[in-house]
Amino acid sequence: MTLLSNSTCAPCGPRALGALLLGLLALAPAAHAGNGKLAIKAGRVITMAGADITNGVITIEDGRITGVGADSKAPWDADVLDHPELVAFPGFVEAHSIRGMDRPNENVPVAPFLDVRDSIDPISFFFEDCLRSGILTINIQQGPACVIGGQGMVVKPFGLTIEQMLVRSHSGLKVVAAPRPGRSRATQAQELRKAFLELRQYLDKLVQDKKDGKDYARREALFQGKDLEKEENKKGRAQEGNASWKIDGLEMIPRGEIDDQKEPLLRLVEGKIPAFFYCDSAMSVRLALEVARANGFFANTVLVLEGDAWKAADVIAESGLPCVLSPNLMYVERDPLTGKETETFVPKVFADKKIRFALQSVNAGPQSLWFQAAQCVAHGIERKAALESVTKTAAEVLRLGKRVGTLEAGKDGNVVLLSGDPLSVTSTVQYVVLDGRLVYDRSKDVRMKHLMSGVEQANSTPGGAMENSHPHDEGPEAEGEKPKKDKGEKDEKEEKKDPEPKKD
Amino acid sequence: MFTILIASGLLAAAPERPLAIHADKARLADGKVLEDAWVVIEDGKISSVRSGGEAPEDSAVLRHTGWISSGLVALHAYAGTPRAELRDTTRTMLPEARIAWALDPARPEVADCLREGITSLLVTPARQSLVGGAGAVLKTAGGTIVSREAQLSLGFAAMSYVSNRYPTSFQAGLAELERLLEKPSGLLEKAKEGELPVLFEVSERSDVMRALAFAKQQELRGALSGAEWTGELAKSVKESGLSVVLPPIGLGEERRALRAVLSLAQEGVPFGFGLDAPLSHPASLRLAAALCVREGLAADQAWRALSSEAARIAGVEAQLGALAEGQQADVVLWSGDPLELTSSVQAVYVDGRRAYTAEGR
Amino acid sequence: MKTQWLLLSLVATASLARAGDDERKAWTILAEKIYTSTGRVIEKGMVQVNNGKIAQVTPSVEEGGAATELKVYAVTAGLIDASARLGVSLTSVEQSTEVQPHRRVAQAVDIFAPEFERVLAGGVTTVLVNPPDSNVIGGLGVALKTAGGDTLESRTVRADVALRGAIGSQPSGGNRPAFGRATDFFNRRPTTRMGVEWEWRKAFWDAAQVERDESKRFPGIERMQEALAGKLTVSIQAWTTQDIRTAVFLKEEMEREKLGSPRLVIDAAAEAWKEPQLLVRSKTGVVLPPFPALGRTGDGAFMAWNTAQLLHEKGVVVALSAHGAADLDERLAAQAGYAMRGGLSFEAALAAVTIHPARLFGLEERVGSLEVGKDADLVLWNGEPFEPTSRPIGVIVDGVLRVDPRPAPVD
Amino acid sequence: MTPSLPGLVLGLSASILSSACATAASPAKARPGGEQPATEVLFVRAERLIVRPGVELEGAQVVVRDGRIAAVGKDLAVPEGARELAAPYVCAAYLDPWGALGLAADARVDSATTAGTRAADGVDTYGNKELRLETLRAGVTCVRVQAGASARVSGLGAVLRVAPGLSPAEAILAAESALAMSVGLSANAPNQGPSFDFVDGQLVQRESSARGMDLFDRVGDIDRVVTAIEGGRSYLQSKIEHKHELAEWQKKITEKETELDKEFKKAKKDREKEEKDAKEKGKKFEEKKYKEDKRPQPPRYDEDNEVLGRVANGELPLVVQVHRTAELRGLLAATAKHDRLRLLVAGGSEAMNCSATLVERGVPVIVMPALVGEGAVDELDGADLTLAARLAKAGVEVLIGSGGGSAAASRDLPLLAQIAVGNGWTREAAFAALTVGAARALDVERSIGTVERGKSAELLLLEGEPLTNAGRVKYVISAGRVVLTPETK
Repeated sequence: MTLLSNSTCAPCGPRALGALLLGLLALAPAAHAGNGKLAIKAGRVITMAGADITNGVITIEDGRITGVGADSKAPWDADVLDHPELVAFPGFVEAHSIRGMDRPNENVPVAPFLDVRDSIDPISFFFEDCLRSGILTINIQQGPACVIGGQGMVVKPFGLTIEQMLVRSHSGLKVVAAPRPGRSRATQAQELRKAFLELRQYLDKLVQDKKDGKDYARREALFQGKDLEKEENKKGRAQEGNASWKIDGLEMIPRGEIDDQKEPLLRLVEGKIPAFFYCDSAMSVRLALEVARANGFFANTVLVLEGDAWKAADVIAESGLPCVLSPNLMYVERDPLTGKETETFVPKVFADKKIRFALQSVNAGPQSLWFQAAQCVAHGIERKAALESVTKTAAEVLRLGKRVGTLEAGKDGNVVLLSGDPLSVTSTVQYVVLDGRLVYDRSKDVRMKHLMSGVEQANSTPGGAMENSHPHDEGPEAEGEKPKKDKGEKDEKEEKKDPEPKKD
Repeated sequence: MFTILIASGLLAAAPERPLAIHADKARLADGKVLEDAWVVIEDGKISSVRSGGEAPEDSAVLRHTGWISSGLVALHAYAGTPRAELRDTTRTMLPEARIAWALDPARPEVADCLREGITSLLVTPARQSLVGGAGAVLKTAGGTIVSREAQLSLGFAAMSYVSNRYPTSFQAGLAELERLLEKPSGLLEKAKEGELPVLFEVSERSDVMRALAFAKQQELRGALSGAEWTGELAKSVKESGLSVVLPPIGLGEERRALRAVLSLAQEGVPFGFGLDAPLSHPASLRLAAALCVREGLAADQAWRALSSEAARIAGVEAQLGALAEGQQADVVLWSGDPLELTSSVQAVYVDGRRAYTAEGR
Repeated sequence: MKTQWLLLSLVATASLARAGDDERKAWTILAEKIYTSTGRVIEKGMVQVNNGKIAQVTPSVEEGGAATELKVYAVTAGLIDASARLGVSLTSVEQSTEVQPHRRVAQAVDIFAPEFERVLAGGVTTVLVNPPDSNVIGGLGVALKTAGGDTLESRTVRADVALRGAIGSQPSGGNRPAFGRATDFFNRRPTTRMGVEWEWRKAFWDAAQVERDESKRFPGIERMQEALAGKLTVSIQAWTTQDIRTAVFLKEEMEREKLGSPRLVIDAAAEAWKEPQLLVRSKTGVVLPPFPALGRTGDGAFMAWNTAQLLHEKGVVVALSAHGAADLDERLAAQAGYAMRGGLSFEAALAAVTIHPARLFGLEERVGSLEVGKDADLVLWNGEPFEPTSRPIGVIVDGVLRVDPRPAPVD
Repeated sequence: MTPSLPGLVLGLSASILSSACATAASPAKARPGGEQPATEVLFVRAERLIVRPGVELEGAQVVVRDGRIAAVGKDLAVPEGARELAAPYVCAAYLDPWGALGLAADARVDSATTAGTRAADGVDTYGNKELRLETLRAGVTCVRVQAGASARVSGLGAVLRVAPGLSPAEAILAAESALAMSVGLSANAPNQGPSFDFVDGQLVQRESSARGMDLFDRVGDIDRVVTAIEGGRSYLQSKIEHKHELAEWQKKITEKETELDKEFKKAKKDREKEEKDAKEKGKKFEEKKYKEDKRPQPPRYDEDNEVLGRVANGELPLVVQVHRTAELRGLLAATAKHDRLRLLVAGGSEAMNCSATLVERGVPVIVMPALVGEGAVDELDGADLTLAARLAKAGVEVLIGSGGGSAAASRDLPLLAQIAVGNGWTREAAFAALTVGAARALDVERSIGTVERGKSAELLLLEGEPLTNAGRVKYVISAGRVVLTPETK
């Protein structure tokens, strides 16, 4: 379902742009001081690093948090955002998402040289909605319909260009242990292994040719009776990392000479970039761990889990790898004998096994990360762990633990001001401060008004009054507007539900 | 492994002389086993079944080392009919249709059934009609049609509805059936009067539920046919007094379905095995029984489902389905216990005549 | 075995009632909060259930520690999905005619569909099942319990609960115009909103005139007459303002022409927020569809998040529905939460999934609130209902414990 | 509950959970991490012990330790702290040489498989708990599974233990059991796909979209098999040749180097002289041309040919599913010259027509007595319950498999065997085929197939004679663990 969700954004592009621009205009006043100093006073500060603070102050300078506390003084020359009625929160972290791109999948099975940067659509509704629901850090990765996908990228949901949005590029390679369409896990595993084998063989050949070339030159010199001029000193470096295989003499190859299409994979093997290993089931976890171990990126692997992958919880716990769980938190299976269904709340399994996990959102709207975390609490996971799975842990999974995920001095100046507890159904995001700049103000959010109370957006066509539009209308006139018809959209709910499936 | 007397055994073709068959063991109608069994056949009928003693005077004697039993009865078969003629696609309701008119006993699949020890078939109309017409009971040798009006098929499964032909919905379908039964005539009247049993074609549990309610409301008797999970509603079925024709049970059958059969047995709901031959292999009839036995069904119960109970559901229990005096002489000589898949058919008699002899016999 | 049971406890979040409990119909529930749906909230109270009915609801608490004692945070009446589209399939739609007021969808419902158990686990104990809206007038809906015996009767709260039909694009969808090669009866049905609306008016007018003019008679016309007389609630699916208007004008036309005064409920009234006064003045009840995250929903309608709150404040009787969805983020409890997010008070949200739907469809005698004498349909919560931080941990239907809130035994 | 088990327990409903664990858990308790072999020592008493077909012992015992059979014999002593089990009959557990249980469904129907595809990669150790237990109850503890079962080239099969909750290490008995291919399957008929058809004016998708293959498809299929084998063989050759060439080349080069080193001083002098001359003559100095042969290049690595090479060389058996006389003849003829090839025929509906050749070439046939009715694919037309018997009489080595069509089929393999017996096969032959026969054909005879010292403990404890209704399974031991008891629901 996450695969679909991003496509719904695309058509709305221009609309979003309109809304965003309005948003930006709205910010002008807040940004006026221009000395990059901001103090946020909130009735309650949930730091996610130690106890909550009542009537706390968060001071931000040049985009970084300089102080958090009840006593910390606001610099005299700082802009002050004073909201005793609100709750300050670090801002949610989406540890893995395939939304926000024009299309999430590429049809080249092994393409580590791709980069989602080229696919991200800054004006997609997705980012606007992220901002609206307090998701301030998003790791965007290629979809799972591949063997080895392109490089991911961590962005913030604000800015009109990739550059403005950038938090960290090359956030990791997508590696897939689940069958891509039309294949099975057997052939997927085959291709996966092949990808790395081919890298090895390619590098082996490079080194061998280089050696041969040198030997030949030496013999030629001997033959011609001249002293060999010492070789040029442009050198590569030896293979790093702890893959089960080593290419001896790789240092002879200047990195520049390595094919750009292969090079990112080598970087993965050398442990230079993390892998987001997608597993659609428990059985694919086994493959993922094996491949990651054999090829040296085990320590840099994050498991992205779907389906019944939770059944491999013990293996995962043993591996100690962090996981990003499916947005679909409940796993339902039917007993073949009784036909009865059993439900498993997936995060609980991981929480009980003390596995580090981050959650993904269903959508960036009402079912975003806060909702997922709340569900965890409902199903018996302690509140702290639940909140961390969408802030602190998620940040650590992205190796951004030093920058985001908590409200502490030294971290990015990202703060969300909520109307109430972050996990309450009635709480809404009132303000968002990103890198010390106030970038979102609910009272000025045109689209929120539209979603909330149906107020039409600026660029939508107002309908005329319905004077006698109906032959039998004798009631008082409607002051409402003519509904905008959009036959483009369909309601999924309208599809007929099948009766109980036959024996499957 | 017949004795030399086999020659006179063949003479049995001539009716005047009775044929006395001796077998080590016999499966009786109730599933019980008779040791040292004598079965005497006269004029195509079984004149006596007893244990021990000697062959009657002037009877041809056949000594068989192995088992003897009555012929198997397969319910819900299509054998003996050109597939296309099982179903009229132009109308959903054919209350006066009789499968008997489409029967061609010479078709090869009928003989295939004979080879597996099946001597009678309940041939039914296809399940896709709302009112399919009357099924018939056919012997697998000699072409005898034992019953031309075995029972009336009524469609209660989704497959009885086609989305562009009235009715397309259960609610309308039921209304139609009610209408038909208000002033019934012909077969419908017989069904309403209780003379003719009804075969309720079902597949889902909800179909069963619907059929039970309808049978109660219309006071119809008969059997539920084709729903693998019927057993999960065993209590309600028991109350209704209806019997059950199981859908074909084959290799890889879900255990849930086998469990359902067991709960039918526990509730004491009478049931027989459907075959759908030739769509499924005739050997799957005994396989079905074997699967149920492996799951825990009592042997005698399994046997009844293959013979006497099936005959009763087909409405021909008076003539066949039991190795008992007065019954038509449809008997099978087995190499061992007919409930053992490792036992094979050695010879089959239908109406007292040798109808099949296994190779090398 | 111990560890295995622990395992189970984390596995089966909706652990089914243990053997033996199945037919026990007497329970005592001790709760911090009892939300009765009658406006009354009891702190630290007790609900007693006896042979399937609610025997007592009281602020006093006597702990006996009996096996039949259940201690939870909160109790509400069983939730009612006012438009659950469950257990119906293609064979639940009579395609041959567009107007068939007499058809009962109950006869085509599969009460064994697993969806029922799923919504049950979500706290829904009663659902309204209507004919799928492929017809203009599809027939009679039914109110069913989500758990019970294996006969339709044992599950039925009330038969013929409403005369169901639709206005909008759905009933005309898939139909073909009458010209061109006629292959089947799909050609006969309306292909436009105009046609749909016309079928409705014709059906009502014929029903009104048939006494004088027999030629107007059609199967099920009696039901139309009952509807006109207001004896049978008319439930119309209408997503957009345009269709909601059509439905309301239809009702008002009947009243104006003195043909009768139908009781009208509009289902899936996504755009009701645009002209609430239409509903107010015509005393029309409303069932809202599931909340669309991005606003757009069925038939291209746009539903604002504050719709429920807006209508409620204008005095419209509002019921919510999840259309039978059971997923955590879609089920009825979540819908109530979204309504609160849209500004609706908790009390109103609770009413919208309990007593309001009960009243709209005449079920309040049996279900919809925690009152002595009513069916013992209870939802037991581990926190404040409708907050995503809490969930139904126990469900009782007709006194039978269907979802067991007690931690699985460790033995 | 040990770490490796939740996977299997979760699937089961509360109602059968506890009992299911009883079987799965008790042995498992002994193996934290799930990777170590069973540590529980078992002492099995048999009123009648079938050591291997034909060899039976009255009142014998078996000792199982560390997953293996430690001792077999009469009046053995009960080892310290051993768990004792007893049954009227004890024999080796059955092996389905042609099944699907334990393989993920997607892997089974994958059509993109190549020789290098490993069924072991498609193994699902988590799914099908219920079915696994049923299969054990039927007496089958091991199954050979095949990815891309109906693809032309299916890849490497794997032999699995079906007992639920085993670690992958234990579940996979042999990761590379045989290479599988198929010839003339309608499932492979070109441009076939779901076929549509009008019924009652409605477009209906036909279940079996299999259209018969025409002659050319079938001939082409045989070609494909043979070319593949030959490809593998020549790949193997060129690899070996390359090894020699390389050695030679290296030798040459080293010689050359020593020589060059020797000559260097002189070469240097000559050079200086020549350079001088060139200067004087005002000519441009030209370097001497140096020549040497290039390092011989190895054949391009090809994972498929790596496997096919081993097959051509007889290191791996080749299982070909083929049914019709025409193809079978063609296949046998075309592979005749590959003397090392170890061919197995799967299916062989019409194998009787080639029985002589099969006997002569010693090619076993894995029959699948398909209970097919009308409308089956045409290859199965010849299928016949008496096939096993007739082939056996003709002297062909007959094995029996469940056909790899569905995971559930393996459970009913023993019934299939009984049917074959009912149709003329001997029970002894059937039993042998299900145990040692299959094991031998799949190269796992060293670890399973008989009740002999040193083998993996795959045992059945029966209430009566095997392959009869009386022979109900009481206990099942797999990988040395008691994986099924009478209490197992």
